[in-house]
Amino acid sequence: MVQSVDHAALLPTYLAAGTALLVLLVDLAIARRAAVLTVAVLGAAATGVAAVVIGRGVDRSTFCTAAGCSYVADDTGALLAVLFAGLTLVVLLLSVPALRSLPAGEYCFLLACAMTGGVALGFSRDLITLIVSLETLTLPLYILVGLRRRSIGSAEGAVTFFVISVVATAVTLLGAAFLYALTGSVHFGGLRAALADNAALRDIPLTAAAVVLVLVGLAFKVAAVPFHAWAPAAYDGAPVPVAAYLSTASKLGGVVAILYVAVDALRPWLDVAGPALAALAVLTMTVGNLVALRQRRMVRLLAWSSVAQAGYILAPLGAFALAGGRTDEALSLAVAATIAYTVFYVVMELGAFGAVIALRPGDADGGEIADYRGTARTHPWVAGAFVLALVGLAGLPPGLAGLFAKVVVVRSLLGGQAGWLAIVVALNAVVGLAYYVRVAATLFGPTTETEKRVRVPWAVAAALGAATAVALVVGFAPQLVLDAAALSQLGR
Amino acid sequence: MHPVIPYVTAALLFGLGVYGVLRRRNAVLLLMSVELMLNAVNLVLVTADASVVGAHATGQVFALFVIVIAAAEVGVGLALVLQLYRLHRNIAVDTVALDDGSLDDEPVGVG
Amino acid sequence: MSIDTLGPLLPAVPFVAALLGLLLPQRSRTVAAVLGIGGAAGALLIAIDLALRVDEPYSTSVELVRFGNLPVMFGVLIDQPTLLVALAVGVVALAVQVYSVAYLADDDRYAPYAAQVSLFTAAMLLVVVSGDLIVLLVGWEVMGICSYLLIGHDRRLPEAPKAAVKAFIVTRVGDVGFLLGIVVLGVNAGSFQIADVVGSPLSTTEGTVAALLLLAGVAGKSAQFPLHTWLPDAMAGPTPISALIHAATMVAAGIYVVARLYPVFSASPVPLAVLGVMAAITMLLGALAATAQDDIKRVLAWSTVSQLAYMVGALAVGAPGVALFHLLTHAAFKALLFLAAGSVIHAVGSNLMSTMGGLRRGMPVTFWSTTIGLGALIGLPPLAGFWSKDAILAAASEETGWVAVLVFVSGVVTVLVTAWYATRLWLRTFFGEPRSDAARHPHEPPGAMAWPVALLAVPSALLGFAAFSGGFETRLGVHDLVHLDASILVPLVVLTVGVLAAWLVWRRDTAADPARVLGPLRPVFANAFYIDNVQDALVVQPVRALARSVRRVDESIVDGAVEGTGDGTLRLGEAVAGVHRAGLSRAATAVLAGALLIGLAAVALGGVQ
Amino acid sequence: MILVAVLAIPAVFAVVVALLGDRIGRIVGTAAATLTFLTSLLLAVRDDPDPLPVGGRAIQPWQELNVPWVPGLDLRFHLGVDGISYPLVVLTTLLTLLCCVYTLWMVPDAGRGRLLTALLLVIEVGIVGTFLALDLVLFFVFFEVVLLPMYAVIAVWGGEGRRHAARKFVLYTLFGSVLLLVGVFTIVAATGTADIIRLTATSGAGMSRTTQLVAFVLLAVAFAVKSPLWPLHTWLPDAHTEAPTVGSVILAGVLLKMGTYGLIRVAVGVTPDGAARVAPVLGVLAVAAILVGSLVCLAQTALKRLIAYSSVGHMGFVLLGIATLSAVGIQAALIGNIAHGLITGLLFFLAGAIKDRAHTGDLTRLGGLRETAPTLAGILGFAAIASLGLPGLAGFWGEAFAVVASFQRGGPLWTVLAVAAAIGGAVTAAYFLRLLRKVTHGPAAPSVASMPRLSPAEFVSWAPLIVLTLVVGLLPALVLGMAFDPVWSLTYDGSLVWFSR
Amino acid sequence: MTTADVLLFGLGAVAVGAGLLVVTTKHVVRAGLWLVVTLGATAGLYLVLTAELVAWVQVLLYVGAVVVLLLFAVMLTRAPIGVSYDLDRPGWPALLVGAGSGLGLGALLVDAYRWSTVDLPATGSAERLGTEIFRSWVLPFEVLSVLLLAALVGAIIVSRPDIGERR
Repeated sequence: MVQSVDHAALLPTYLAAGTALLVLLVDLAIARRAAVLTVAVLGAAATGVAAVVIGRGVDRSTFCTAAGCSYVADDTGALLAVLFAGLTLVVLLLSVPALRSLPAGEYCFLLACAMTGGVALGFSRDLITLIVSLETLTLPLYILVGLRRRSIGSAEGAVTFFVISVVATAVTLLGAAFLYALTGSVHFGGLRAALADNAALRDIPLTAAAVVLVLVGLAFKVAAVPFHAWAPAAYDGAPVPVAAYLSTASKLGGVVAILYVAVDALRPWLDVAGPALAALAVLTMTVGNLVALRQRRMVRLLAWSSVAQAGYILAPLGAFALAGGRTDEALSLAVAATIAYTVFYVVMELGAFGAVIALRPGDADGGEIADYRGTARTHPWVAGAFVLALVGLAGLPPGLAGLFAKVVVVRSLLGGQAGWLAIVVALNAVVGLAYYVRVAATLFGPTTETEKRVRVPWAVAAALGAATAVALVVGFAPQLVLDAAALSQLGR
Repeated sequence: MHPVIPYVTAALLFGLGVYGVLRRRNAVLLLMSVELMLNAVNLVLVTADASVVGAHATGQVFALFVIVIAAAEVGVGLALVLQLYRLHRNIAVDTVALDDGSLDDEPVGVG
Repeated sequence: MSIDTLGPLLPAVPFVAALLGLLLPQRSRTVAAVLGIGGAAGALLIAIDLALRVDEPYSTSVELVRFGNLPVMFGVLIDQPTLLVALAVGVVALAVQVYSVAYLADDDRYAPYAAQVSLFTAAMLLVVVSGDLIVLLVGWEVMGICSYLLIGHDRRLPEAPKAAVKAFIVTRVGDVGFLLGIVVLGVNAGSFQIADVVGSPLSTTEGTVAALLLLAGVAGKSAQFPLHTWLPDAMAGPTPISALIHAATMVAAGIYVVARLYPVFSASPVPLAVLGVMAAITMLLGALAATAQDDIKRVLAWSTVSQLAYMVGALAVGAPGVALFHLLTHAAFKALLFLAAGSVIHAVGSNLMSTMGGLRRGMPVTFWSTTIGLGALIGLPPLAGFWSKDAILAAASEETGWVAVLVFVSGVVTVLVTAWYATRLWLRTFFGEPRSDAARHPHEPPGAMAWPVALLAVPSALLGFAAFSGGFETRLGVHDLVHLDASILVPLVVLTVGVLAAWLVWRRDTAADPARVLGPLRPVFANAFYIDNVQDALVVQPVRALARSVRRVDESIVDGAVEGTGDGTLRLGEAVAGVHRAGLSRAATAVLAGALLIGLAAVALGGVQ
Repeated sequence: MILVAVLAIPAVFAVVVALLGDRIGRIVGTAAATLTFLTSLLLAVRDDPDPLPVGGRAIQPWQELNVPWVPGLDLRFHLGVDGISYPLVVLTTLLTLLCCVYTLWMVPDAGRGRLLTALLLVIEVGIVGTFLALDLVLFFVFFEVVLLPMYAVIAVWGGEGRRHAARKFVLYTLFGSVLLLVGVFTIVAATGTADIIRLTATSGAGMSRTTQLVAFVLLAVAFAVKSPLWPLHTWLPDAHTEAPTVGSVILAGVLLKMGTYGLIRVAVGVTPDGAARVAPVLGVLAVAAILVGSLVCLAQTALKRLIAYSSVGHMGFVLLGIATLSAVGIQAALIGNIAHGLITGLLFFLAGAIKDRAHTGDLTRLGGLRETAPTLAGILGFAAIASLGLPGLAGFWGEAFAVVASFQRGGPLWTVLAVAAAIGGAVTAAYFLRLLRKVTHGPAAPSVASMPRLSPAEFVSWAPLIVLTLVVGLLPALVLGMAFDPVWSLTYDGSLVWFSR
Repeated sequence: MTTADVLLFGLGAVAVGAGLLVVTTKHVVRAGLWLVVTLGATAGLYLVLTAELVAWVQVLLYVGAVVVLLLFAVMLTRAPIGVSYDLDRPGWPALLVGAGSGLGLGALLVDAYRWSTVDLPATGSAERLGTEIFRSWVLPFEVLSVLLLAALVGAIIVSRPDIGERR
């Protein structure tokens, strides 16, 4: 029996994978940086456009069995595909200076592979596809992190990232295997049904262990404490655009995976996962912020800040899982808050990394924070964008996007009657501001030497401008993001 | 057939893998331990196929995919380990620093 | 102009003069003098006009502001005593303004000085006419600040700033009570209008509390024990200011307010008893302190303290009208004495009596004026002071109860002491051999200074006869001000004894200070029983120490907690960062151990459910 | 329309000024501030000149604007002005204007005057927005706007220890505002609306007593940090000491008022029941602030620090007034706010002028100012006297009637508080006179030997404050007349305490 | 106890025993060889559990490719052939966590399955598995091909620092 495949639904994934292959071919045929980059950028753009088109149409499902469908092209998936494609596009532009010393063709190819994984991830509705997609998103990044091949830091970062990732994958896989063993299903729908209907499973502690193992393994992806220690080393070792990708697209992937698994597949067991998620959220934001206070290197600081941000992202879900009345309404609120915060965060993080790239000469690494002293005088616009991104991450005006992001989270926490978690988030925001403001103040500090003004490549400027513009737009019209987040069918 | 036998075998293998990952300094040995863990996962999947009533061969499919993933990761991982060795002349994982970027020159104080 | 508008104009005229004066550049002396004198003269004219036209008490008011259910009205409540006091204020203020033109002839900060005197006058007039306690408080406090400014005016005296601060702070301490008293009355009555306050019934406790609280303010302003300490120090101000403060304004305000709110005080016995005791102590204290002073102005200052206590005594024995009578006569003769003392100081160039002597020949006008003033002070018939003091003693003797006895006895003793120190001042200043070069060639002051002195001698001498006019009695709201019976002999005898004693001591050695007979008591009196030092040790130093320790606590504990939180967070960050300064294997351990722990926890929790 | 203009003009011009050249930027900024000030005066025009009286706790804005912004967050762009907010709005626009004028001539050492002007305009947007917001979430957003520009003003143009002070300021006040955020959404979650008008009218119906209590405590802590209330005040002295003159003026003049205004409009307005239960604690702390503030001043040796601590004491009176929850007290708080804004603004201008000239703010090294700079000394004397609450000047009404309100509240606790507050008033006098004695009296110290004359900038920017201090002191109804009705209705015809019983 | 049980028990014991040696031996190369034994034993388990295809893939891919790769890596990093004492780190946490997870999972599994019995399904064929893959799991299969391609390209690019250098 040959199954009919809905190729239209698969279009974004096809385009993403096609981009990867095309990049490889173009690199073989032309071997020019510009050509490869153009193809990659166009491919990413095409993927995004296709995702928009698919998203606007009716929901399409394919690869369906009796247990459920593996691939559903609904609004959520389309939104995520657009995000992955957009992030890849911006990171490609940001990579222009870095590509002077990196193999451009392979670099773009790997990034396109990661994008393929991300796009597929957004549409996947079973554990196998999800894990395979997630691995496809992650594996190219090991290499990209290690791509500064003369740098020990790069190699160390790559090995750290790789080892922790493999271990975490093993943990996730074990959990998934147990879930399959217990329920006989890997589709989210099947899992949910089995977990909800089969009362016997409730009495087996193994089920709880399986649920936790899956989620814990995925928590590695978002760099939640205690699965976070790879992040600073990997971010700092990697070429800066790759760090940007790690902290945005890769983290988005982790969030999506956790959301899908927790909300869609393991919904009946969220009360078991709840305390774990809440504890992870608290630990993550606190440890991330505290360590970030003491950082000397720019990218490491951003890495730790992104650890802390992961805590805020996890908080609504943890709060929901904890709170008393777990109504569907509260869940969709929590999911929307998570997605909305992630979107706000991704935009601002991209802005911050974009500014770092713009302020550093050529393909240099992130450098020390002190190296940025006085850049407000030499590059007022870039510094302005940087400050906007930083205060956005801190959640204060004029970074309205960040402010609304915090508001979204706190609102969902209080709506879920998790006031204490809201207070923890609030206090963490104070600690967070301490280091964001330190960095911002450094930009305005006096220059120690008369530094030569680095020219900002147009691609980087465009990418940074786009990220900043988006941050401003969603800052003044956060409803756009909230509407998009509310489209999610998760938890309904 | 008592499924508990292969299941417990898998659990023990996974435990051994965990022990190895934590115990071994040598990156290659560490990778071997990871293989033990993944192997345990596969054993669970295959056993599940045999033990779950009315299952398709999904577990085996999953197991095949895991093997492929493991192979791909070992390939990439070894390449990275070799690169580290090339730069470092050493593949002891506990010499790979996690976070050395902390401030230590600035005095503690809110300012 | 209708009397409705004239009432508010009374304080308004000098106020406008003050405002304009403050805006003047420092060099414009003439304009400043015109403004100052004009303001005082305007106020005096309005007061005279009103005094002639107003027969019945009347009041006007407009709402200034409303706080919740409590309105604050700006308005005047004018009755006969009001106008008498206003007249006195006007006269003294005018005299002081005129006198100052000459006295401060070589002071480059005359302009602000004149404006401040105008403001002072305006404030006092506001206290006098105000029909609302809050507005009264405005005048009351503005007067305080003006006294502060004027006492601190003299830039050459190192003690001036300190004395100014002391004057304000001590009265301000009393004003805490005054404000609270007003609050008690106002909240009780639902209005701050004097008419409403006086008319609304108070429970005995509340009434007593309110009266005692107000008394604190009165004691501060009218320099009664134990808040009298600022007044002698206030002599650091220019002499005309001393005249102004001690005669018609400031110190009189306290007495006036008690008289105005008399129903509040007389409602229960406690406030009157407190008034009586306060009066007795202050009377003697002031008089005794005056015996040993060498500074001529300090003698007069202590005499003011003592004379004010007479007025308080009158209030204590239920004779507010008599108290106002003494207030008026005292205003006249004390203004005279201060201005005259100013002339003497002007001539000699020093405040100290030990540098004077034999001045009567060179300064006849001053001498005779001073003689009249001192006569009035000691109560020599028929000078003004005689009548008013006599009325007080008579009121005390007519009243029954221990308070009245106390007031009477201390009043009589004080007459003795007063006679003694007044004589001593008279003799030491104008008789005997000159004791300094300046004193050998004294000269009369310029006309602007001499004329006010001479003119003030008139009321000092004659104001007492007003007591014979029925109209005057009605205006003060009393009857039988004059008691020409045998009881007047007691003070007269005592007075004679005092004068003779001083004269006899002086005659033995005209160059020496008669105060020497005080023996070991002399330093005690000179230092006014060391009350200043006691206050310093009991209040000032503890407050300073408290302030220092509060500052320390605030900086090290309250702020320390804040800084500590910051530092602690950073240290915690450092510690947590330290945990991460390790090898890759620790990360792996963290992942797997974390997974294990969370798994165990979930299994345990899952088991519970 | 005018409501939007008051916010839009400074916001737009802040950006424009930042892009212009230095000198022209400052001029344009000052022009914008003038325009804003004039526009803000127009807020007094009422949309509905003769509204029907509405019973109960109604807020009746003179002008109102209500459009949705972010429905997903219950956030509406809801602005309105009434008798409680109008004086504060005008005070803000006035002080901003004066600071801009001052900056026109006097740029702090760090230079870049146009940026300073631009930041002042941004701060103005935040503060005015806070005073105008009638939506809880919008209020929070505006509340936050001020934070970073103020941080920048201190950190860039401040004195020696500016970075530490700026960090302390921003972190401490952020601590307050995040609690505000939690408090706001506690309310929104319980009631389903963020509309201050509706919440006030229903006295926060929908919240349980516990929720009201929790919400009020969160809001109160947030506002207490901003106000600041002892013992949450310690950011203030540092910030003031280090901030540039205009920064101190804005900080003391209007920024602190966001806290007290918030307490009145939001905390007391929306959670009256919680307020009634916490009020005694608030009252005790307010009086502690008065006493501690004034005692610390008595032992203080740095000029700007002393004025800063005096703010703690003065705001203590304001908070005491609010804590009484009565019409008398809240009116006292309102006029206390305005008076403190005028007087302390002036004091900081003066402190700045003295420090610029004498190059020291150490009281032990100053002295004899009236010998070398009589005008400056005279104005300093005026400001100090006004600040110590002399009747007849603006500062008196708030302080005296806070005492009245506390006494009126009755009971042993409030009576004791009234007495203690009055004593604090006496200590206030003591330290201000001590200040004057050290700075203006006595022989001229070497540091004040050569004092340049006052510049036109100084005259122009100080004169309005001096005049207003006097005018408000003589005619308090100017401020309170328009506030009477709103306060009366807010306190449920006189006192919320009666209401909650 | 059926034959299958005996086989499962025996092979499982071999796998675990060899696994223990993998993580404890002092010889790097021997660890690799013991890994072969474990993997082989597991393949045997798969066979018993009627998963021939998986078993053969395991033998081919794992034993054949992965282990060889690992041994190459051992040699390329110049690991000593004999006993080396610096292979391990002090390991209380390792022992605790390893034993905890192994025994803990074991306990959970024992608790879950007790001594339940199931009939082994009919011997599966590669054909059935193929059908399954190409009917239901085409998508992950294809994504996996992208993954493999990425791994291939990545491994090369990392191993050859000269590729893509600025020429």
